[in-house]
Order: sequence, then structure tokens, then C-alpha cells
Amino acid sequence: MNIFDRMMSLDRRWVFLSLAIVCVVTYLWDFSVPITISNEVKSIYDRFDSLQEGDMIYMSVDYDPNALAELHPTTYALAEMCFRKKVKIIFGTLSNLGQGMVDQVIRDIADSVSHDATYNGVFYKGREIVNGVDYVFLGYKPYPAMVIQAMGLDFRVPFPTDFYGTILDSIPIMKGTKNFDQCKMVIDMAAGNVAEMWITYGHGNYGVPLALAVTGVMGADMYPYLGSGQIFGLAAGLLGSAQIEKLCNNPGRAMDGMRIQLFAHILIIFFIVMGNVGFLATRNRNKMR
Amino acid sequence: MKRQLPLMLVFVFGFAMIIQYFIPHQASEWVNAFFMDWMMIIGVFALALGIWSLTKVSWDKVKYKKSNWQYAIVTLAGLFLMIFFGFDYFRHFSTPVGSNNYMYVKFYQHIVIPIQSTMFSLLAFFIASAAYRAFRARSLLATLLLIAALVIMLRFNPLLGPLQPIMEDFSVWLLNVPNLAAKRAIVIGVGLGMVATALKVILGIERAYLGKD
Amino acid sequence: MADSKRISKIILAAVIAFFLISWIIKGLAIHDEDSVLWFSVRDAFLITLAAFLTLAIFSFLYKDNPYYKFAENLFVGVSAAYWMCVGFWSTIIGNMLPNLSESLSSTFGVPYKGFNIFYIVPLILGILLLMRLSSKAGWISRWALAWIVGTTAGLNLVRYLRTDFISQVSNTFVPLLVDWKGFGAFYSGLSLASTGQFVMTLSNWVIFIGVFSGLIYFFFSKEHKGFFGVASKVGIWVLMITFGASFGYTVMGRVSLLVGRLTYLFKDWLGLIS
Amino acid sequence: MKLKIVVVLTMLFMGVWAMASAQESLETIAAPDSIQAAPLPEPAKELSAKDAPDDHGHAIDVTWAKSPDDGERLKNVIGYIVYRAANPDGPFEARSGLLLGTTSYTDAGALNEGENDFMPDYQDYYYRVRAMTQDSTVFADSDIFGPVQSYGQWYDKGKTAVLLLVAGFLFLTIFFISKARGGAELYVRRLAGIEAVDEAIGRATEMGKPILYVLGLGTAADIATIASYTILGRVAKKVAEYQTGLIVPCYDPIVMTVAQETVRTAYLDAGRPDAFNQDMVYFVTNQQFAYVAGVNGVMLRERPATNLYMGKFYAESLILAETGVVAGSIQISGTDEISQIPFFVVACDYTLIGEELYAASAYLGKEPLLLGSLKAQDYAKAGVIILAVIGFISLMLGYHDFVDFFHVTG
Repeated sequence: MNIFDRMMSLDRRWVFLSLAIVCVVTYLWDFSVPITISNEVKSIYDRFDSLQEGDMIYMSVDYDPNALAELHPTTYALAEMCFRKKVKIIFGTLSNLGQGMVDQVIRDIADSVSHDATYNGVFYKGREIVNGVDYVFLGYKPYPAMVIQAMGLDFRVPFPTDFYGTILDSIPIMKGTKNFDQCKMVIDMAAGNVAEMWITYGHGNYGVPLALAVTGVMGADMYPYLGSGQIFGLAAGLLGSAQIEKLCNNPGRAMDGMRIQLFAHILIIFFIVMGNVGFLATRNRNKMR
Repeated sequence: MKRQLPLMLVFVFGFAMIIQYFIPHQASEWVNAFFMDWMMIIGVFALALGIWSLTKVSWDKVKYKKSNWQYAIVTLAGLFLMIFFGFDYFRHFSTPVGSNNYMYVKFYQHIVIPIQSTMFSLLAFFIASAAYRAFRARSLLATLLLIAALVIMLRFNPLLGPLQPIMEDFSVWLLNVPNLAAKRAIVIGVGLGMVATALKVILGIERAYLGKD
Repeated sequence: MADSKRISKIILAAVIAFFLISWIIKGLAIHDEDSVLWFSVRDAFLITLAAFLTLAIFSFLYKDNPYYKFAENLFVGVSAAYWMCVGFWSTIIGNMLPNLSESLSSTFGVPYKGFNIFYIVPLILGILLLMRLSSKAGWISRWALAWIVGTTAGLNLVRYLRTDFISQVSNTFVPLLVDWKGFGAFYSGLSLASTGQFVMTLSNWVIFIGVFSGLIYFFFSKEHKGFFGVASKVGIWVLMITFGASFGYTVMGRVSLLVGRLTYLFKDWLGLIS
Repeated sequence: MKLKIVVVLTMLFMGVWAMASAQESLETIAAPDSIQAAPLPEPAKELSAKDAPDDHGHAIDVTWAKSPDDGERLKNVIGYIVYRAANPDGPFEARSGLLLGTTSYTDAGALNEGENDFMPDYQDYYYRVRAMTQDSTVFADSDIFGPVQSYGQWYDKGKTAVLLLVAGFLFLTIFFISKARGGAELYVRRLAGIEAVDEAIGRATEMGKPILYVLGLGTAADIATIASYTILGRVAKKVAEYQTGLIVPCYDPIVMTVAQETVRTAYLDAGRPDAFNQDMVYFVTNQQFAYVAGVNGVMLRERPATNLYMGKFYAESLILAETGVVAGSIQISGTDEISQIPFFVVACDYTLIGEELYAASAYLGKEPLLLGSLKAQDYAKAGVIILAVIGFISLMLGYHDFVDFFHVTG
């Protein structure tokens, strides 16, 4: 048995072991991999970057814990960026498991924003994030299509009170805020067909500027909407999240995940190539005999 | 009677459901909603049969000391503990959607969820070993499979340098065009196959599942 | 043989010791002055148990072993019981009882909706199904099966036609010449842009030929010879390219599943990273 | 079904909202500076209303023509509100919110008595449309239209394409089956995956090892599962004849009972009822990955000679197939779940792709009756190809009616 035979018929457990090692090492070892920024992600960041103090946006957190690894980093990075820039955020969720997650996100970010930080060369002083002044969290209501349409008319229709039970009219930032018209944009983090509902009802009926962050598996289906201009930006999967983190200069879980993903990919491709080299080499040898 | 009545039931209800589809009237929607509800309720009765089957098979393993019988005890223990906690109604129960028993919830969170997501994540390993073993340029077809997979896998790889955007555009085209065509052909074929199978069942040509005696 | 038994016993002892220590350390780590000791012990146990089960499932990658067998059998038992309870509480108690019996509804604390005779039917069908357990009257259960199979066959026959079949057929009606304004305009505007005329036209041709040859591939009553042979060959090529592409596309999503498990092991259990 | 619920609830919701907030929306629209000088607009014209077609009733379509001041002339009309009353004299109540940029509205109410916003069928209604300006006190009412009634239909015209297809296919199937019954020879080409099934059963017999048949995650409601029962029936019959073992772990309890019945019948047919044991077909659990864990265990401990995967499969397909490779079994799979076919193709020895799964039982049974239905499927596919060709010829000629006919709504 020569080396080519071995290359061809490696025990699968070597594949498993090398994959496990690569994943654990790249997970624990903190270094950054080059991430190419695609235009559709850049345009999301540019929109956020152009926001001014006092502007307001709507963030819809429409995924459940299964898509957490892929979409949470985007939520964290963009929400933190807004709070640092003193942009106000209206949070909402159309996933019934999303409420606890949003609540956690807000608390985590409030904690992080209370410290000083420098992002992309701009220094931000730590400050207190105040519920009702810096953000409002509307909570969850079932039947997403209906909720989106109702919010397009008035946030108070589907959500008379916010998640914490406060009447919307008594919340400072909701004074004079009626519907999407007062929001500079809507960003939807979605795992599932809610993304299409935002396009159809949110953008279609009310013309809100819409950006999507979706799971990797959904990404390919969303490109047509980008081409037709129904969404102005798209971040798909872990890669999209990693690009957002990079643009925001705020590395987190997605960049970690990208290391794993990139090296796992390279490893798998390496094994495929190795198998083929072995295969072709032994085939030629067999022919010569 | 034993054999004719079931076949008649299949025929009558099969056609009734087909006709129901074309009737938008409220009465027809009402029938549909009822059938859905019934199906769910019958499903729970069947689940009782399932639990019975699982218990019996596991119990027989223990009784006759078949190989790995010790593990059948684990199955039975898990099953009955969870049922015990789940039906612990009279002490802790509050809502009709499920038990609020503390151990029931914790068992779900710390046994079912971690094992489930770990089983799911095994896919990362299996997809690697399957790719290594199967993606060989053995034949024209295998080579096509291999090349398409490599193109898609390489599309985001920064090591490609200036080739990367071209690869990405090509991948998107591959996913949106030939991929779409092939899927469409499969879906159309599957649609016809389904209709044919359903018709054969409704017409009583295919009756293997109904037993004989 | 005796040797291998001894080795597996040593391994078992080591595994038990390792997880016991892990339990104690975890308990100490999460316990603070405000919390009840028993709660810390219990929570630490649950976290350690989940970590053990996670590793037990991973050990399957090496080979089948007692730890995997344990986790597998526990998982089967607990999950079967879980769904049984969910089905009972949500469907039998939640859907059926409120339409049948007032006294039972109030016993289980669900609002009574009034007696509805139509809910007797699933009850009867369900009981017919349970007759399987009797060896003599088992054949009666076929009536219930016949109802289920007949209804689902009829139900799905048309619905699948509408949602998938017809929409796919109608989407295949694409123009084979996109924005055709003559050859002159075609050449002067030639570009590789994805929304350009050339790519759009090419794409539509690929879709048409792909669907056409794919369908020919599925012909059962024609031998794959001559024209049919060529077309079906093109069909299987397109299918293979598609399968390769789908496979490659999924690799990325599957690897990210592992990230979640690594986070559990290294963060929630071992506390190595924050 | 879900979609229907969502649509109905949406309508309901919007209706309730409209009533609740019509008043409010009038107030909150900011009045322009020149309140005194606001001139009255012309009302909307040509109001008409009729029962909404092809529906379950409880809905009325209202249409009107723009007010001359909408976008032209005074340009002060910004939208319309639809009002409804049970009498021509009123009282009229708002049924819609402020409708922007449209001249039609479907007034839908709840279906059942006692529900909020119940809208009874066969009751006279009168409609009026109010043209609104920026100033909520300046508006113009149209003429009243009525009476009009809502009612449910017994046939949905939008589904004619489906009806024609079903009828045509039914005819084709019956035609070819009766032809086959008459003794006509029907040719079918060979399918490698099917021929492998026979070989695999033989191999299992030689090795003295069982055959594992996995019905997948399909529930009783999936036609792929029904197809899988029929294949199981054929396989079980051969297994009984060869006196090989059979293991069928099940995911869905209803599927389990049907599968038990199928296998029992097969053993009876093979003349070996004594060899049948109910526990060959058993329930594991109906949680996806717990089921997979259980089946994996069976594969590695019983070491079946052949694994057959037929039916609906999701993410677990590759876990099963790769474990089967480890166990050294021959693997034949068949599924109509498109996203999983690639994994089976890569990891199994033979794969029945999509429609081939549905053809498999006919192939294995080799009864002329069943082969007749294959012929019908082929003709239907040829029909689809012809339709597609007509489709883009008509598109090229700019004739869109043909294509529109196939856009089924609802």
C-alpha cells in the first residue's frame, strides 16, 4: 500500500478527528481571518453609519434560538452601534421565542455601552441606556403578516403597551412616533418566511426602507429582492454577521464562528482534493500495468 | 365486510376531500377544520399504541435478556419517569398546554435539548466524511457533482483573491438557474407521482396496507 | 477478554470520577452566599449531565460504545414520554374535552365550550384504533386506518397539485428572448451583468432545457435511446450539478451547528471562555 | 390551512381596527394651515358593490371611481373611507381605514355569529364612500349604493386549472389501467435502484442478516409515506418468501399501525403468517433526532445487510446514511424531499429520485394495473412539456391569458 492508496482510503475517523481539532483550536484561539465585505452588507452598514443622533430605527428580531449562532451577532453589533451613536431603536419580535432573547440583548448591550469604547477610530463615552428614552421594546404578537400591516398604520394598534406593560403613549420616544414613517429604516433579522412578509407588507404596502439579515440557508432565495430594490441590504448567515461585526469594528461570536467555518471548509476541500489525487494516481498506475 | 367496508371508506372520504377543495363555501371550510382536529386527536390515541409498542419491545428485551438488555432498562426508566412527571397534574398543574412540573421541564431542557442539538451537530462531521468518500472523479456524473460542490464551497474563500467575486457571481447563478431548473423538473415529477399514488389508493388499486383476512 | 473488561471498567471509573469532580467544581462555581445550597447542587448536576450526554453522543463518532447506548436509550424514552404528555395535555385536554364534557373540563381547568357531537367521532375512531391491542377484534382498527388514509390521500392530492405542481409549471413559462430588439441591439448591449439581456436570455434557456430534459429523464415507459437518450443524459447532468451545488451549499450551515455545541461545552460547562 | 387562518384573521383584525380607529385617524391627520379656505372636493363616482366571488361568504367587494379632485383639479383628495349601513338611511359606520391610492376595498366580517364583527350572509347592506382631504372636517360623501348581499359560493372558479388537471389525470390513469387490464403489453425501462432491491434481499438471505426498512419522518398525512407503505408491502413479501429478517422502526405511531398491517398482509400473501411477529414493526419515538439515535443503534448492533430508506426525510438523512456506511450495509434510498436527495445520492448505493419513489411500488409489484398508472404519469409529463412550449410561444406573441389561467389563487 503506497501513499496514494492511503490518501484514498483514509479511515473516516481521521477525518472526524482533524475536523474536531480544527474546530476546537480555531474556536479557542483568538485570531482574525480575512473577511471580504460584500456590497449588500456594506450598504446596510453605510445606512447605519449615516444615521444622526436622535434618528429612530425599527429592529425586528424574528428568529428563535436555533438561528442564534448565525443572527445574534448582527443584532448585537448593530444595536450597539445605534446606542453608541444615540440613535433610538424600536425593538419588536415576530417569533414567539424571541421575547426573552431581545430582553437579554438589550440588557447585555446596556451593560456594554456603559463602558467607554472606540469603534472605527471614534471614541464613545460610556453612558446609561434608558428604557423609553433610548429604546422601546414592543414585545411579541402572533400572525406576523397582520402585525406588520397594523404597525404600518400605527404601532399602537398591535401593541397598545410595550413588552413591560407600559402604555405606549406614556413612553417618551413614542410621543410623535406613529408608524414606520418616523423610522429611518427597518432591519429584520429573520429565520423563516417572516422575511418575505416584511418585503410584501412592510416594503410593499408602506415603502419602508428595509434590510434583511437571514440565515445562510435562506440567503440564496433573498438575492432577487436585492436586485429588484425591495431591500437595500442583505446579510446572510454567519458570514453576513461576521462582515457586520467587521464593519462595525466590534468583533464577536460571528468572527469566531467564521474562523471555524473557514478552516473547516478548507479542511473538507483538502480532504476532497487528497482523495482525488490518490484516486487519479492509483488509476493511472492500474492502467500502466 | 371486513375488507369491503374499509375500501369504501377510503373511496368515499378520499373523493369527499378532493371535492371539498373546490368548494369555497363556509360549510366546506368547516368540514376541513373538523377533519384536521380529528386527525390530531386520533394521533394521540395512536401515540398511546406507540408507547405500548416501545414498552413491549423494551420489556421483552429485559425479560428474555436479549443483547444490550441493560439499556432497555434505561429506556423504560426514562419513559416512565418522564410520564410520571408529565402527568403530575394534581400537585403542580396549571395550564392545558403541558405540565409545569419542575423536573419535567428540566428533563426536557437538560436531556432532550442537548442530545438533540448534539445529534444534529454530528452532521458537521458526517458531511465531511461523506464529501471525502464520495466526491471522487470516478465518472462524468461524479465529476459534475464534485465540481459543482467545490465551486459553491469555495465561493466565499478569501484565499482565492481576485477570483473570489467571479466565483461568487457564478455560484449565485448556479444556485438560481440550473438548480432551479432541476428542482422544478423533480417537483413536477413528484407532483404527478403523488397524484398517481393517491388516486391508486382512493380507487382501491393499491390496498396492501389494509390487511387481508 | 478479561483484559478488555478490566480496561472498560477502569474507563468507566475514570469517567464517573471526572464528571463527579466536574459536578463539584461547577457547584462551587455557581454557588454564592445568597443561593440555597440544594439549588446550586441540583443546577450543577443538570449542567454536568447535559455536558456528559453531549460528549456521550460525540463519542459515537469513534465507535458504538456503552456511553452512546446509554444516552441514546435515555433520549428515546424521555422524548417519547415528552411527546405523549404534550399530545395528551394539548390535544386531548385542550381540544377534545372542552367539546365533550363539562365536568371533566372543570376538573382539568379548561373552559367548557359546550357539547359538540362531532367530537364523538374522533373518540370512536381513536378507540377503534386501540382495538389493535386485542387479538380478536384487531381488524376493526382498519376502519380507522381506512378513514385516515382515505382522507389524507384526498386532502393532499389536490393541495400538492396547487401549491407546487401548478405554480412550478406556470413559472416555467418564461420568454426565451428577453427584451428582444433585434441582433444589433443584442450585440451592442452585450454584457455579463447578471441582469443584462445576454445572461437573462441564457438563464431562461438553461431553465427551459433543464426542466425539459429533467422531465424526459423521469419517463418510465420510454427506453433511453436516440433522442430520449440524449435528453435524459442532459437531464441527469443537470440533476447532478444541482445535487453537488446543494451539498456544497449546506456544508456551511452544518458547520455552524457545531459552534453552538462548542459554546455549550467551553462556556456554559467548563467556563473557559466568557 | 394556516394561510387561510392568517388571511381570515388579518381581515378580521383590519376590520376591527378600521372601526376602532377610523375616528382617530381623522383626528390625527395634521390639518393644513389654511383651514378656513379649504374647498369641498367632489365625491367619488360610480360606486358599486357586489358579493366577493369564489369565497366562503361574509365579504363584499366595493369599487368606485376616483373623485375628480384626486390627483387632478383641486388635488386635495388624499384617500377614501368605506362606510356601510344596514338601512339606506343609516347609521353608516366606517368599515375601512383611510385607503390610499386604491379604488376598491373588500369589506369582510367574521364568519360566525357571536364573534366580534360578525357579518351575516343574505342580509342587505348599503355602502357609501367618503373622499377625504388633509383636513378631517372637509370631505365629500358619494351616492349610496345598495342593497347588496354577501353569500358563499359552491365552486371556486379560480381553481378550474386544478380541476381540469385532476380530471385529465384521472381519465388518463383509468384509461391506461383498463388498457393494461385488457392485456396490452406496457413497456417500462429498467430502474437500477429497483433492481437493486431484489438483489439486496437475496444478499441478506445469503448473509443470514436482516433488512432494515426506514419509513422516514413522514406522518400519516404525507403521500410519500403512503408510497412507502406500498413499497414496504412488496419488500416484506419477498422477505417472507426468502425467510429473511425484517426490522421496521417507526417515527409516527399512525404510520406504525399501518406498517404493521402492511407487513402482516405481506406475510399472509407469501403464505407464511406464522413467521410474522408484530414486534418487527415497532415505535421508537416521534422526536426527530431521538429517532435517528435509535435507528443508528439498530444499524450498528443488528448489522443489517441492507438498509432501505423510503419516504420523507429531513436533516437526518445524512446521519442515517453515513452510519449505514459504517455498518457496511448496502443502502437504497428514495425520497421526494428535494433538499435531502443530494445527501442520499452521495452516501447511498442507489437512490430513487423524486418521482421514482412513487413508481417503485408499481415496478416491484409488476402488476399490469400498476404499470398502467406509470404510463399515465408519462403522458402527463409530456403534457407539461407541451404546455410549457405553448406557454412561451404565447408569451412571445404577447398573449398573456394562457399563462394567467395557470395562476391559481386561494
